[in-house]
Amino acid sequence: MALLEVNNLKIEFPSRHGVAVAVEDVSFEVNPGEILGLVGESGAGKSTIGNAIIDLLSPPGRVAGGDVFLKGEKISSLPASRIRQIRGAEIGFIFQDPMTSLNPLFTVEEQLMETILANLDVTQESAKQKALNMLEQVGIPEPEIRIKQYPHQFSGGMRQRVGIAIALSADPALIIADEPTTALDVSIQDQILQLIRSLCKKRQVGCILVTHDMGVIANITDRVAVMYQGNLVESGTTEQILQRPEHPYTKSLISAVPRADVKLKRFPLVNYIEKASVGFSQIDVSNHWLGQTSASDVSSVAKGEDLLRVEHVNLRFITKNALLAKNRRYIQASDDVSFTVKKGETFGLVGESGSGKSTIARVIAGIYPPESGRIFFADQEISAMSERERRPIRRQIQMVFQNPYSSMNPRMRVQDIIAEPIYFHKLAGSRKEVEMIVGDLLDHVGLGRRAGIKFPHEFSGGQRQRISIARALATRPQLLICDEPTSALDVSVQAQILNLLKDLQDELGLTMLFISHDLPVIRQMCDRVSVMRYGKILEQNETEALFISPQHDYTKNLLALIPHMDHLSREGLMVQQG
Amino acid sequence: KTLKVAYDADPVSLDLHEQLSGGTLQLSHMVGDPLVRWTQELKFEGRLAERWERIDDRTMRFYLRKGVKFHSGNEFTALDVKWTFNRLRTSPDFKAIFAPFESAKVVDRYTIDLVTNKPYPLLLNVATYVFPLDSKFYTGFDENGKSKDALVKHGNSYASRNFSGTGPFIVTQREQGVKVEFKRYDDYWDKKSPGNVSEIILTPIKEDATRVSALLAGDVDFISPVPPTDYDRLEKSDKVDMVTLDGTRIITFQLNQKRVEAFKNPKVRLAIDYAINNAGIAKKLMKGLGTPAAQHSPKGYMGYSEDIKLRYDLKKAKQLMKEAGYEKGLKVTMMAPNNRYVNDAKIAQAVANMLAKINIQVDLKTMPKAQYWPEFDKRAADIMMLGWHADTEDSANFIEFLAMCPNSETGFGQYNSGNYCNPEVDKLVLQSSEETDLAKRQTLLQKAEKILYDEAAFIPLHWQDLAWAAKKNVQLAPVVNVMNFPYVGDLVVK
Amino acid sequence: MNSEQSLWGRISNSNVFYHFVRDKVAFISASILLLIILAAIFAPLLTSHNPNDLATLDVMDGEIPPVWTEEGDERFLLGTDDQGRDILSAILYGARVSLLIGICAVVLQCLLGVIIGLVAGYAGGRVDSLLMRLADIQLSFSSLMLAIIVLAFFRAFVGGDLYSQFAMVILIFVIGVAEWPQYARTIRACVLAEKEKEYVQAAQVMGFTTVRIMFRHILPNCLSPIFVISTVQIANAIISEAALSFLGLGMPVTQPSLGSLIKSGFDYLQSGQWWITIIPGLFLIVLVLVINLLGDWLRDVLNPKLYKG
Amino acid sequence: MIIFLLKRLLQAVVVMFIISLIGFTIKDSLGDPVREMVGESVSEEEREALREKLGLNDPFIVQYGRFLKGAVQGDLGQSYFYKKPVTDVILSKLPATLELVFGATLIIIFFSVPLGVYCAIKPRSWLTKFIMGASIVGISVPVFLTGIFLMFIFGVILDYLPVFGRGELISVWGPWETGLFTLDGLAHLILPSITLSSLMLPLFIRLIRSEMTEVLHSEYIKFAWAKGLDKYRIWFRLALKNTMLPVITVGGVQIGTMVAYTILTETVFQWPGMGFMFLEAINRSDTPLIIGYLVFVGLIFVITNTLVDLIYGFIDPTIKVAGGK
Ligand SMILES: Nc1ncnc2c1ncn2[C@@H]1O[C@H](COP(=O)(O)OP(=O)(O)OP(=O)(O)O)[C@@H](O)[C@H]1O
Ligand SMILES: Nc1ncnc2c1ncn2[C@@H]1O[C@H](COP(=O)(O)OP(=O)(O)OP(=O)(O)O)[C@@H](O)[C@H]1O
Ligand SMILES: [Mg+2]
Ligand SMILES: [Mg+2]
Repeated sequence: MALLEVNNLKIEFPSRHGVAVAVEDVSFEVNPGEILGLVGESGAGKSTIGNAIIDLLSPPGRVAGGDVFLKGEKISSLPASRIRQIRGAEIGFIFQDPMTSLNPLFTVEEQLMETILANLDVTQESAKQKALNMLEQVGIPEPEIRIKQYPHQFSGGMRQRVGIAIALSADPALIIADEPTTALDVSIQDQILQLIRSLCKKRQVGCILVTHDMGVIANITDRVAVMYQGNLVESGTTEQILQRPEHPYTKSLISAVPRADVKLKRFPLVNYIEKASVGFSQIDVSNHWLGQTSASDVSSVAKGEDLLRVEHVNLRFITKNALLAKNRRYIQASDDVSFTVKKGETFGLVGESGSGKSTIARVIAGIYPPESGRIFFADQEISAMSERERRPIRRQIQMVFQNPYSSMNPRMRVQDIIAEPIYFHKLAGSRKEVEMIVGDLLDHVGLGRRAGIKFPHEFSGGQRQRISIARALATRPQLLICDEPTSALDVSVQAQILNLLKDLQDELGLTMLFISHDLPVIRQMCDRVSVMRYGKILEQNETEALFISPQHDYTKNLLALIPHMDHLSREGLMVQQG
Repeated sequence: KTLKVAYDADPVSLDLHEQLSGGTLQLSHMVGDPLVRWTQELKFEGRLAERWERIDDRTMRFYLRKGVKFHSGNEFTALDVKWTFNRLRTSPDFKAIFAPFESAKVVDRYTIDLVTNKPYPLLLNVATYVFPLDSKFYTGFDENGKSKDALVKHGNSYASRNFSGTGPFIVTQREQGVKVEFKRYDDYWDKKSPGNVSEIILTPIKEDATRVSALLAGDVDFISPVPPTDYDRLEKSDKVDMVTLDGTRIITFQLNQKRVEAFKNPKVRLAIDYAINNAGIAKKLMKGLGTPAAQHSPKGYMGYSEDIKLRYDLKKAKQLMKEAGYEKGLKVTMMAPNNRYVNDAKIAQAVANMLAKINIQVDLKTMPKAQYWPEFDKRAADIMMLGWHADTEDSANFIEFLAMCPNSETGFGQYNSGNYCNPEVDKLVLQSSEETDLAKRQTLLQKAEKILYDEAAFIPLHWQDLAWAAKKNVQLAPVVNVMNFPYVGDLVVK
Repeated sequence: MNSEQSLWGRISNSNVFYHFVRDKVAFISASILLLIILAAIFAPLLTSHNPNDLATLDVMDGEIPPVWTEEGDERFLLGTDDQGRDILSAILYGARVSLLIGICAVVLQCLLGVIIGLVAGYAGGRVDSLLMRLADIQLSFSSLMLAIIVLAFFRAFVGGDLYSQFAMVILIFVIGVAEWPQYARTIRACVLAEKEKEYVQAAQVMGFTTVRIMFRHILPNCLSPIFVISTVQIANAIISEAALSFLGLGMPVTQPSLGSLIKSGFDYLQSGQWWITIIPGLFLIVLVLVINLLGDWLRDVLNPKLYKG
Repeated sequence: MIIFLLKRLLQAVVVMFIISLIGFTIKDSLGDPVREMVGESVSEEEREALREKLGLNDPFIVQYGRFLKGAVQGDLGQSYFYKKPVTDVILSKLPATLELVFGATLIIIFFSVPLGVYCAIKPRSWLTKFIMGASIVGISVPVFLTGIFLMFIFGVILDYLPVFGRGELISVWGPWETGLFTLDGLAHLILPSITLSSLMLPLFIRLIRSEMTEVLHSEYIKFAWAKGLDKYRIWFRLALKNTMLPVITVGGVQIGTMVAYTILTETVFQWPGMGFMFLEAINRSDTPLIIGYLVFVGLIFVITNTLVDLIYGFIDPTIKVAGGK
């Protein structure tokens, strides 16, 4: 008997503008001990299916048809009390967005413990032990100290791991993991995936793993289901799907996987677009609004010269406050970090989760003031400026946040979110022009103009990430800080977006600071790369040089762990070599 | 028996000489005895003075009761009366009442003479204010080294906290503004008094509705005052009895002739008097708890005359306005307190409405008394409300304060915000205060009242009636009086 | 999405309007509110006499019960108060004053409170301490004391005679100023929590001005407590106005507001003349009820997550 | 934390200083205290003499200087009416008010939390509609009216409960007398507490409901459901904690307000607390008491707000309490 059986599931989101069908006629099953990989286009309805299984669709959403069976019991339309028993204990769920799924007011320990105590019959003491154990297993360093902290004190990847720890802590029979490793570096990703895998094999746990990472699919899943625009277009064993894809979408998807082995000029594009509802168009930057410069731009820096200089930046976070200075405990999130970014280049930052990448990005963006050290932008020391002096420069340094959802005002429509900086910095002449630009940007990130009237919570994880990118581009920045800009995107959309960035860079000399865990992407995108660990920069080099001959042991280790995709078929696929 | 009493306020001090107010007098009659006191018929009744006789036209001799003991155990003698009398004359509040007196002369242990400067007809009236205090008790120094007899208005003096008098009750506990507890004095001299209340708990309850509820809920036995709005309800209730007496406090409006030219014209004043339906106000707003008035003096007072009739005639009022040349009307301001007299603000409003009918537009402002008095002193509005009760229970007092020509030296007309001034009235009143022949005095005062009436010197509304309510078993009627100090000592509770 | 839409087009296309037309409760509440407002505005046309025209009042008509009771009088549909004022007319005329004062005062409170709260919460540090201590001082001087202060100043600088002309403005000012700390503290707390969130940081990175971040980004996320407090405050303001009139600071006593009408009836409540308080009281309750219902509804509509579709 | 408290203390002193200054500037508009001390027939000269004696005719600076000198030693002057030091009077009235506020707060907490939460989790049930409707009635009925009504029903008609005063008290410590430990005292507390809470309770119910509604739609609550937690735990522990943040702030101000001026309730029930005292003081123009009281209330507000800030910082870890960075 299958552990989970989904039959003809149909899910709708009704709204005043009509009913949006998010999932249509989807059926699949998961057997005990099996890992089912769910891949597909961003916004295809993967997360929605997961939510529907545990009956937690967010409000207007409703299951319009189909059934779900768990161990033979029909769990769709169960009474609330019974489904509550199933959640946690039977089905462990890892949400896609780690930032917002942890309660900000409770410590990690409380959130772990309550899950264990609610679902398992154990004592307080052993629950505590188990909680610690779980944190350790997901690779959080110093779990005894960390467990007492609050979510906001964790880095993106660490929060994601806490989410995983919580979902696994109650020994569920089925795990639904919605992109569980997007914010994790390869070594930790590997550790987590092994953990899940061993759970599946040892305890016959079933698992649905939603991911965009073909490497992950290739390495740990048993079977794969491919989704496209709300439909399940293809499913089969991993090997079958990866090597002999049948559906054109699957084929193009696989062809777009970025390569870790050679650097290409542009990302290969997927040209399978079934309904062509949302058209990606390559932009002609010279005529495009994005290509125009406004008067206030810093144009003094010539291509190839230093645009950004980070000198000896230090930043500590207090982890334990105390009256006396000597009793306080800190985390050195940024330890004497120095680097420069030249105009027109892409500078990569890689490193362990929690190593301080986001922190340094935030320091540059002016969210955290550095404790010591200086930052120069176009030879102006921005770290020493007052807020007022700094404001005109801010527009030119934009950031794509690691957590797109929490970085968007939940009460604003997407079109307003994107239009606001344009209005504010007076980058367009008329209201009409602004609306045109916004629509255009939405098109470029593959959402379509109609998305503008929706609110952030109505989007899928990947869609939000694209909104975030569109917003960052709307100010026509000189320097774009991308903190995991494509972690939630499927490879095809990812390719589109990254190509867009590349175009902008080629034509306009856009400079980028690119943070990512995805080493193939780094290899494709960056000119130079720094490797970070424990707040320090370990190594810094030209990308190719670094990939070919890494110096530091940590770097070597990292590169070795890139999932292998040798068995990935590339033949007969439409690959555009730029 | 324990009697729980709820008044609207509690006495401000245990020092009977500190403030001349209803609260103090109510307390005085509980803890002390005057030389003489008023009966319900406004006659005099001897208390600590067994009898009295007039020695000459300036001297009255009082024969004091023997064997009376103060609460402290000290014996009561003429020396105490003299001491008390002298202390009263230093009290800022009482000194004015005692101004006509020259001295108190002790004749012997139980006899004392009170001597006035000039012949003074109201000597006995004033004697009702003499509640002899225990002079020995107040001699010496208190723990703070202050003299025990110090009379301090605002300080924590010995006398304001400790008391020794001859009255039926002893204060056992007192928390300012919260409650006062009394116990009957075992050695009280008046063995004939039928009073059988052994303990009193007096609680001030400011809020009318609460006071009434407390009585109806049985939490207290006896309340005063009774708000007119609840009059009907209490009257009908089978749990409580109401006692009402025609009051002596007159409510008036004064028309300021200095501020408004038109008010100098007696016709305008008359018109206003004609326009106001006092009887209506007394009936509707006061629920009958007011006696419509056309003069200062209530019935029973010397200046009261039957011939002075109420005036109300709208047509005539309009006619008078026309004659005076004001048929187009007037715009005036009016001020009234809203927590001083019974229904004060409502009355003022009703009056304003009535004046509108003769085209006098009134801009009315009401305010709490704390704000009102300074405004009154400034004469801040064209028409001001004033209520008055004669401390001496005598007609002349009304006129001296309210209707004589204002004179800052003599102090006459201190409350005459209308600035009405008629030397003839002044003369009559001054004459009356030295006239010991009561019949002659009556003519003088009645004449003065008549002039005021004819000239509409002020606008009288009504005398505020007094009302008490108590549980059925409390026999209230015999002990209350128009001065509003029930003789609780004589109260019988069944 | 035509940018050249007319104003009406934009309104009728907006979410608020869309939900409004479909929400029965909101629609009915709004209709009642509109009705009340219209009735207040057109009171002279709807009533037989003007209760503010003193010449039409007669004490002898006082305390007549509503027509449906035994002693009722046809002239006075809802009875009369102690002065002989027709309750119905008095309610309509009084509602004018009360609505104006209630709404304006709350708007003022809200404005002051929101600005101060936003600044305090967002700026933090000294500014925060200063503003919050200012709030403490203001709280200590309740509307009662504030009214006395303002009145004293008014008398000193303008003269007491003009008071009745400015009574309305002064009242709005007093009630409006006295209660801003309520809002300020609530907003401040909300801002403290919100400003740590990433969307605010994102707005900072965009280079927006502080003012814009405060009003455009943080404020909309703090709306829900503001709505709750506001609806309560309107009722409060209407009652406060009546309380102040006791101090001689309200509207002229000869022009009763809804609040003072209710208050004047307190004395009569126990003694059987219930209508003087109860009828205007019911009117007030209905008024506050519909304002509250509208407030609740608006709050839900402004929260995109609660859209029912 | 200690630095934070010290700072607040300092601020409190400044606040009190400013309040006293304002109080002094306006005290002449509060009426004439001498008027209240003497009978009505007392002459103008006598009053003037008394005013002189009380130092009321001195220039502002002299009077204020005198006040400050005393204030530094903790002496805020003498109440004209109580004839006792202002501080003593206020302290003796404080217990009554605190008990009343305590009673009302208990009622508010015990009812607003479950009712508010209920309304948030069952937005469509008829009970919710009833509660919300009733709360509006509660908001718009003036306290005074509620008081009279309760008094009428429970005191007069049913005769269950006493309608005024504090009843039997027992002395606990120093000036602290309490009615909390006697049956009679408790009975006296019931009606005033209900009356006092009648305005705040609806406010809290509504506030809790509206905040909770927002919280319930957040991702972390969704995640909490996914974790398989008990529903009561989610509602009453997780969501409620997030809900409480704004509620605590409003609550802090409201409770401060209650301590400061429970005027109406205390007046109706003749409750000998500070609000009643204050109103009487205003009626009597007892200016030293009024100023002393205002200064004291300023202190109360600083204290409650400090507490609120502390609790807030305690609950919300992302907020750093100012001063302890
Ligand atoms: N609350 C909502 N209201 C309206 N539409 C929604 C809502 N939530 C999701 N959708 C829509 O449903 C579709 C499926 O979303 P879902 O989150 O399942 O995508 P996904 O496959 O998980 O994508 P991603 O890989 O980007 O996370 C999307 O088009 C999204 O816009
Ligand atoms: N507000 C904060 N308070 C305390 N500690 C923090 C805070 N923000 C980050 N940290 C800590 O600083 C360290 C670096 O965090 P950062 O977010 O920069 O990591 P990262 O490199 O971006 O990791 P990831 O790839 O997982 O996002 C982590 O140990 C994190 O716990
Ligand atoms: Mg998703
Ligand atoms: Mg990060």
